[in-house]
Amino acid sequence: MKLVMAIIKPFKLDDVREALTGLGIAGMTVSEVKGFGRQKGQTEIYRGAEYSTNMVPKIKVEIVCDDGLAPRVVESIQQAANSGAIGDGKIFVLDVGQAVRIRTGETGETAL
Amino acid sequence: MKLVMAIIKPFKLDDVREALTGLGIAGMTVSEVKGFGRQKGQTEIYRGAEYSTNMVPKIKVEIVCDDGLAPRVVESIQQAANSGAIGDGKIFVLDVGQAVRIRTGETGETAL
Amino acid sequence: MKLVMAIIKPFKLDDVREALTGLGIAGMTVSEVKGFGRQKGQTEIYRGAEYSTNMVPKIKVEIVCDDGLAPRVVESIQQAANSGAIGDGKIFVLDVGQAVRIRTGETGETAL
Amino acid sequence: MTFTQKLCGLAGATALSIFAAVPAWAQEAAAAAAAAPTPNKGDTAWMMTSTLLVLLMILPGLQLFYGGLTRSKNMLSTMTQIGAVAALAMLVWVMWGYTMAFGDGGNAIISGFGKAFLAGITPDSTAATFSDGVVIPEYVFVSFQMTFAAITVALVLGSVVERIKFSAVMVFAIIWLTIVYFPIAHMVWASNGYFFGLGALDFAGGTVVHINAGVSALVAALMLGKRIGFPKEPMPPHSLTLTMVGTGLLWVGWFGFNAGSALEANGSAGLAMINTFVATAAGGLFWMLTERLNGHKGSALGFCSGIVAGLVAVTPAAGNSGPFGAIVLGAVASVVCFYSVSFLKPKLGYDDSLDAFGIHGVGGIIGAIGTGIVYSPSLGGPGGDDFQIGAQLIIQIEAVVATIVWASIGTAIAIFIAKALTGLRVKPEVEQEGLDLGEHGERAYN
Amino acid sequence: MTFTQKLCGLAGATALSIFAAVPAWAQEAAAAAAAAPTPNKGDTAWMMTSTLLVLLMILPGLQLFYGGLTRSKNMLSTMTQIGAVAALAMLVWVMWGYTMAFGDGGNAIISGFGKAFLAGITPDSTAATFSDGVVIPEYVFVSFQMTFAAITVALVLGSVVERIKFSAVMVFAIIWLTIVYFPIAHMVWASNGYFFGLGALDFAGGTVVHINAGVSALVAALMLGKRIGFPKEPMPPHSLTLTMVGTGLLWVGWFGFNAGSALEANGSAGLAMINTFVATAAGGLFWMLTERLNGHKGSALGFCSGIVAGLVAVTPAAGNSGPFGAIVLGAVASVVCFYSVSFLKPKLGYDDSLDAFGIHGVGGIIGAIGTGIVYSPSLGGPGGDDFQIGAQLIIQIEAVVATIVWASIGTAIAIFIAKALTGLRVKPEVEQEGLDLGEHGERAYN
Amino acid sequence: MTFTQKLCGLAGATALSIFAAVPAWAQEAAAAAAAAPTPNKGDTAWMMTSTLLVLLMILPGLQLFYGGLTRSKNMLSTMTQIGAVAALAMLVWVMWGYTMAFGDGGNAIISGFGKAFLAGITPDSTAATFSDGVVIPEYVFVSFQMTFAAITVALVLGSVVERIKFSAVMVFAIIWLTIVYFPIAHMVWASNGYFFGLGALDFAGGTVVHINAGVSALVAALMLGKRIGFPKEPMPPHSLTLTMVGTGLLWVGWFGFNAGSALEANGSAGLAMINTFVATAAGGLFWMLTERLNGHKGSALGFCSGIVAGLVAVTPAAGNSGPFGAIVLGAVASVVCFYSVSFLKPKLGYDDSLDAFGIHGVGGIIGAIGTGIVYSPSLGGPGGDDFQIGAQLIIQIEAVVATIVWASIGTAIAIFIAKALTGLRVKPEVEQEGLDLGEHGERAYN
Ligand SMILES: Nc1ncnc2c1ncn2[C@@H]1O[C@H](COP(=O)(O)OP(=O)(O)O)[C@@H](O)[C@H]1O
Ligand SMILES: Nc1ncnc2c1ncn2[C@@H]1O[C@H](COP(=O)(O)OP(=O)(O)O)[C@@H](O)[C@H]1O
Ligand SMILES: Nc1ncnc2c1ncn2[C@@H]1O[C@H](COP(=O)(O)OP(=O)(O)O)[C@@H](O)[C@H]1O
Repeated sequence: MKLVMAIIKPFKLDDVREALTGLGIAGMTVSEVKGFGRQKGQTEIYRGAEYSTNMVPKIKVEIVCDDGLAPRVVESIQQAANSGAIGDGKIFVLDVGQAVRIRTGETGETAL
Repeated sequence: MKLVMAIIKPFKLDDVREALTGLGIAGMTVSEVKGFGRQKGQTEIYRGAEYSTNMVPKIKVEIVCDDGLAPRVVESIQQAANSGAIGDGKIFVLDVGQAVRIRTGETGETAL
Repeated sequence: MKLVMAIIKPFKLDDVREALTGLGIAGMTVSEVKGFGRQKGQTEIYRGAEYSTNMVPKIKVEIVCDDGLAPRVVESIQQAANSGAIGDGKIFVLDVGQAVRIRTGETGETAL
Repeated sequence: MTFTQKLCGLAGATALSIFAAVPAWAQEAAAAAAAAPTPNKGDTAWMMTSTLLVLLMILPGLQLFYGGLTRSKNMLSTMTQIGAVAALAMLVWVMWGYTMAFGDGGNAIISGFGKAFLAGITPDSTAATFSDGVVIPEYVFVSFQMTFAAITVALVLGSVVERIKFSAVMVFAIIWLTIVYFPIAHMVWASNGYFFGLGALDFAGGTVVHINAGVSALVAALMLGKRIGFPKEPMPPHSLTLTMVGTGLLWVGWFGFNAGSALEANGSAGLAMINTFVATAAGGLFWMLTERLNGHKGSALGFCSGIVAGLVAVTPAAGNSGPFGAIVLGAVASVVCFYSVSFLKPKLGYDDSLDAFGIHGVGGIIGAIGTGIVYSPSLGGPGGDDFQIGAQLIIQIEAVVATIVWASIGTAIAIFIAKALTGLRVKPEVEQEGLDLGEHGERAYN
Repeated sequence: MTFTQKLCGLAGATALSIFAAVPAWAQEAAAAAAAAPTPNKGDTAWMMTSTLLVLLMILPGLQLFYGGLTRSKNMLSTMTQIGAVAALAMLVWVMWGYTMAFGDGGNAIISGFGKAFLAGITPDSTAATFSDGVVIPEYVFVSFQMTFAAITVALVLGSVVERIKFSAVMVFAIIWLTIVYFPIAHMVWASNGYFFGLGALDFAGGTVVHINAGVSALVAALMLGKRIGFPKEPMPPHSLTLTMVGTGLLWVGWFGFNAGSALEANGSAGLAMINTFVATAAGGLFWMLTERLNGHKGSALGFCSGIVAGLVAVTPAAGNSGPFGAIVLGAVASVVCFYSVSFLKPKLGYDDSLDAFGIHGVGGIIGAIGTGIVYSPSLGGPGGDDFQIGAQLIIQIEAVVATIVWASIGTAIAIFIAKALTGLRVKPEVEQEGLDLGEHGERAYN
Repeated sequence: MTFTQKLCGLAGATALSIFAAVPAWAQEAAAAAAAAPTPNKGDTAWMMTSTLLVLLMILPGLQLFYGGLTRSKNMLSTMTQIGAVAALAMLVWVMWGYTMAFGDGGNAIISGFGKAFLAGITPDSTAATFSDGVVIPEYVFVSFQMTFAAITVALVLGSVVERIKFSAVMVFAIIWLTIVYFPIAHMVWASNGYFFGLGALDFAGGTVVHINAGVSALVAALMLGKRIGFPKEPMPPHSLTLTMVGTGLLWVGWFGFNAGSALEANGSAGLAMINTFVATAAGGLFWMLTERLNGHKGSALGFCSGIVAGLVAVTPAAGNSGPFGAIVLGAVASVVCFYSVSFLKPKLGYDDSLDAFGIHGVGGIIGAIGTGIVYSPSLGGPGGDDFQIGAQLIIQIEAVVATIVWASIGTAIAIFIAKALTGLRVKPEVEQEGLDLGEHGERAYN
């Protein structure tokens, strides 16, 4: 199985979720993160103190899926999250050794 | 070493922590996430605008442990986090190549 | 490619970011987490109810880099995040199978 | 002469009257210095307190009520627009607002310009109240009425936040106050005002403030267009906690509005006070009840919305109703506003971000018309024995319709000018990322 | 006749007296129209201000004080329960509450029903104050006392939030107000009331409001049971910031309570004011000090708790003490409440979520009894030269014990009925996930 | 005798005068009982309201304004320091503060000690106002002035939060109030006070409160040193939302300050009221405008800062200016404060955490000096026809300089003692982790 971890722009979350549901992905886990990269944050000024925040709010989406589906998951995300602007984010793929569904104890791909 | 990543219901965190401490696990890292899966969120209505949130608050627990302990960690979590209801969550296991304790620079399993 | 995942003390984030920028790392993803480990949290008392929080606020930094750079990334973080006190945190290294830049669709190390 | 003709006549007369009023300037300033009775210090104390209560409604009351309902990325923008527009209204008020609404002379539509820049007013000047020979210091009256102008223009913003430019808000405010608010305030409250002459009942500003703000908000929202993603994307309130705090402050402050409009610390203020308690309480509970009857849970936002609907409805009726008339008015307004916000708005599809029209507009109309009913002594109201519901209702409806027409046209003009000068709406990227960063360079929460 | 016998007699008499009072209805309404002195506008201004200050204590004061202490998943539930119960109390008050407590006639336990639905009250009606010939508009008095009823029932909720159903709260409130609050208010404050006749000192409602609410809260919490996970699971306040804001608003608003209870804008109100400043200041600082003496850090929540303890304690003493008596009272109450909350509660193991009993109940008892001491002129109090501490103390204790017994029994009945009608407590899943989503379908923060 | 000599003489005289004043004790207490005119209830109502408005400025106003600007890890610490120092100031005030500032007798620097522990004051005692024969209850006057002392010492904390120990704050407050605040209050406001005698204009405390607090804050910040990481590490406000709420409450409450300082509910209070509206509105808008002119976005924090700058500047001028003089004053102060905070502070490099000096100090100086100008009848001010700007300006500047010198020296002493007794500054680890956990053992948000 693969863990597909995507860092995307927050307002793209809905599109990504829809794209993945279209693929038959039944679950995912989402968290709020801050990204540092080519895209720079806005400059904030508080009473003369200027902060060029180089941290930009992003959403991290994590999906575990079976090996065969992974390339399509990556592709769907890449298309759905693409706005063509700097800071659209990255997708990383990692190997997952085991998966367990807590409720039933099922393991492997049936646990997803 | 393995990274055991568990997505659980928030109110189960205490039980999971206790179970793991029982196993001799000395550390873990916890974050707040939102889960999308079979369990649907409640419908929220704000002045007629209805949102069926399909995101449910979850807790992600990450534990790095040596290979031998991993199955028992998975098992303990599966038991402690189980409430028998949909949405109890998942456990994923990934391989970890290296671990370092920042304070001392120790590496490998002694760093855990 | 490697995913270097470091759990550090919040006030060390700036130092770590600077150290990594020095290495030529162009991006990273940061999230707020809580850590459980040797370092115990402060005891909080609310009207006689005493909570020894064993969760301490930490920052998780995730960097994906090519295999060759990984050891130096680990080393830089270890040095920058080190304060010599308990609770300085851990660095874990995982294998990454694939990376994609959403904006361009580039893959592999050029995506980083 | 039909009603429509009268209205056109009125509207047409304005341009003229604005200039006609100017020459009177010098003479009137002189007249203002005439001998006057001494203010009662109890009245003065109460009117100063009332003035501050209305300020509390704006900052931080309305800022929190509205701000809590927006998304966190627009929180500061919402609060700053409200605060800045209120500040601007205050400056405009002392320059040409007060004299247009309450200066001496003038005609049925606006007053003379003799008190522009508060000319001739001193700490010893007084303003009349509703009782013969009872006066309050004019500076206090100026301040009290100033807060009404400030909150009304701030209320309008409820329909346009999360996408309108800060600069557009400033331009809009200056024009809207001048061509919409000041004339309507004059017509309703000045002794030579048009509606006042007709005998329209509006104790504390149901038409001037709420119908006016609500209708203007609707027109502004329609001209501005929907927020990106509306209604598909969920836009839940970022902090109902703060909305609830704002609701509480609005309720507390509203007594300045309603009981303050008695202009004296007397039994009439006491009547306005008890009505403002019970109509509002009924409003809050009936909204929750209506939610239940529609198969939903009674909600916190429902409670808050009902509170405001009740407050809006009782505003024109505050001193013009008995307590049980007020309860009925609050309950009815709450139920109708519930339907307007929950069913009418989705159906019509306009994007009134925070329901300024759905609550202030609709609630205001119900209150204004209902006042013509609950005033009746047979329903426990303070009307005289010769009071006739039918005749009064016609007057009330005339005032309502005229206000709607006037506000709509004036708002259209004001938005049009604001668009020409500022572009009106922020860029899509700014809307996406939030107006806090895009318009003000800050985040509400770090 | 022993004290216990008297109590039983009192309690028994209620059922009877409620009915006995009804026939008097018609005649009294007529009598209310009798000629009366004119209200002083300064008094009227101050009493209207005081009324609003008490409203500010509830919304948003108590909502924030209590809400900040709950977990975020129950924030809206807490705020909505407080708000809705206050609204309900207002409606009940104008229907049958005012007449039961302050209507004409009646007996030592309740008044007659002649003013049900505020019958006969007009803007010209007046209510007496403590000075001969000094009156205030009756609508203002009705409003002022209305806010007392509203806040008292809201205070009770402090012990039951995070698990009680919204519907149960509504049912409980109606019954509790009717059988507990209105009679006690009558007994303490009406000129023919039982405790009033005894000569019990209670300037602003130490017994009526605080002991009453505190004891009722304890009984309700015991009947309702503990929150799931209490006391094992940590339940830290989700926002002490908001609790601190609520504390500030409570303090500000409490002057309406205390200085307003003078019913006039005079020196007695001034005395109540300074006492409410210094007793409270002492309360806040002494709680922190006691924490230090117990080896802890002086805490923000400790400061807030001490502020409220000081306010509670000075309530019956506000106009019945000199400033230094008040300081001592505030300090003592704060220290005792600290121990009650930090040691007594864990020992007894009941789950009074927000310490309504530990602070209002305990602080109220200390205040009520302490008032019998600090009233003494030898301690700087305003008592006459013939004042005897011993005799007064006995009266004070009698009033306290009677209130405790009455409130306990009445609360038990009210909770019992609420349980029968609504089930009282939310399902475990709802409690787990939070009452905001489960009871109201919303989240406080998005 | 040069001005510097005079100042030294003044300072030197204090030590002496403190003791010299003591013997007068007994006689004065007796004199206080003399027959006095009856207070007008309207004045009393207004002064009680004003007192509460100033309390509202502190809790929760200043707590939120300051607290929102700190980082979340120091939120409770900031709020608790403000709250506790205010409470402490109240206790000190009734013990020896009131008598030092406003007791009978004494000299140009402090009053006699005859009213220590409020000796001789009863509900019937009265205090004089500015009008002959008009009095208010002395307890009300004591309370009103008490809130001024409380807020002034709380304002000073703005420059030292996020690093000063709670215990140090307590020690500092006691000493600072005694050697800095009480004498300056006496000199400015007591009829035998030094600046009062000179004819310095300070309607509501520009020197006593704002210059005093601002300068003391600067000295304290310099002695305490910078926060770890300042200015490299970004320290953005954790909740501008709360700062905005605090701003609103400060504005509302400030009317107690300014219009309350008329001591009567009259036209002069009305003038102070309108000035406090318009100067503030101008302040808020001009700060945003200046930001725009400097190439930045108009910001929410800028609006809030401008509001406070306007309020500070209009404080001494409230009843001493016409509305348009006030507008100019507010606008000028706002612009100058913008530069002081945005350019001067970074240049000089001191760490005034929340800009207590940059806004209260600088704005206060502009207000105090500007009052000497806008008082002129030629500019619409209430000065008599014989008013001479030049002469008045010299007096104003003398008062400003003297206040600066006095406050600086006194603060240095107070901080020095606080350091000796408590160590002054928290440990670096505590500063790193936040004072909420380190000093109070709590978190603001869970
Ligand atoms: N090497 C990296 N490791 C982990 N996360 C990264 C890395 N590089 C970028 N990111 C994440 O991806 C986001 C987008 O990257 P950025 O360089 O701004 O734009 P783009 O992906 O369009 O080139 C960053 O904000 C960060 O969260
Ligand atoms: N394929 C997946 N990848 C990542 N996280 C998942 C995946 N499927 C489920 N999850 C996480 O597990 C949680 C529980 O899953 P859900 O389908 O609701 O119930 P259950 O685990 O009982 O079948 C989800 O809320 C989500 O956070
Ligand atoms: N086995 C583990 N798996 C995942 N995270 C861990 C593990 N052990 C420690 N951590 C993380 O590292 C942080 C620091 O660990 P701790 O034991 O407190 O100190 P130190 O690293 O100095 O030995 C913890 O707060 C936790 O977030």
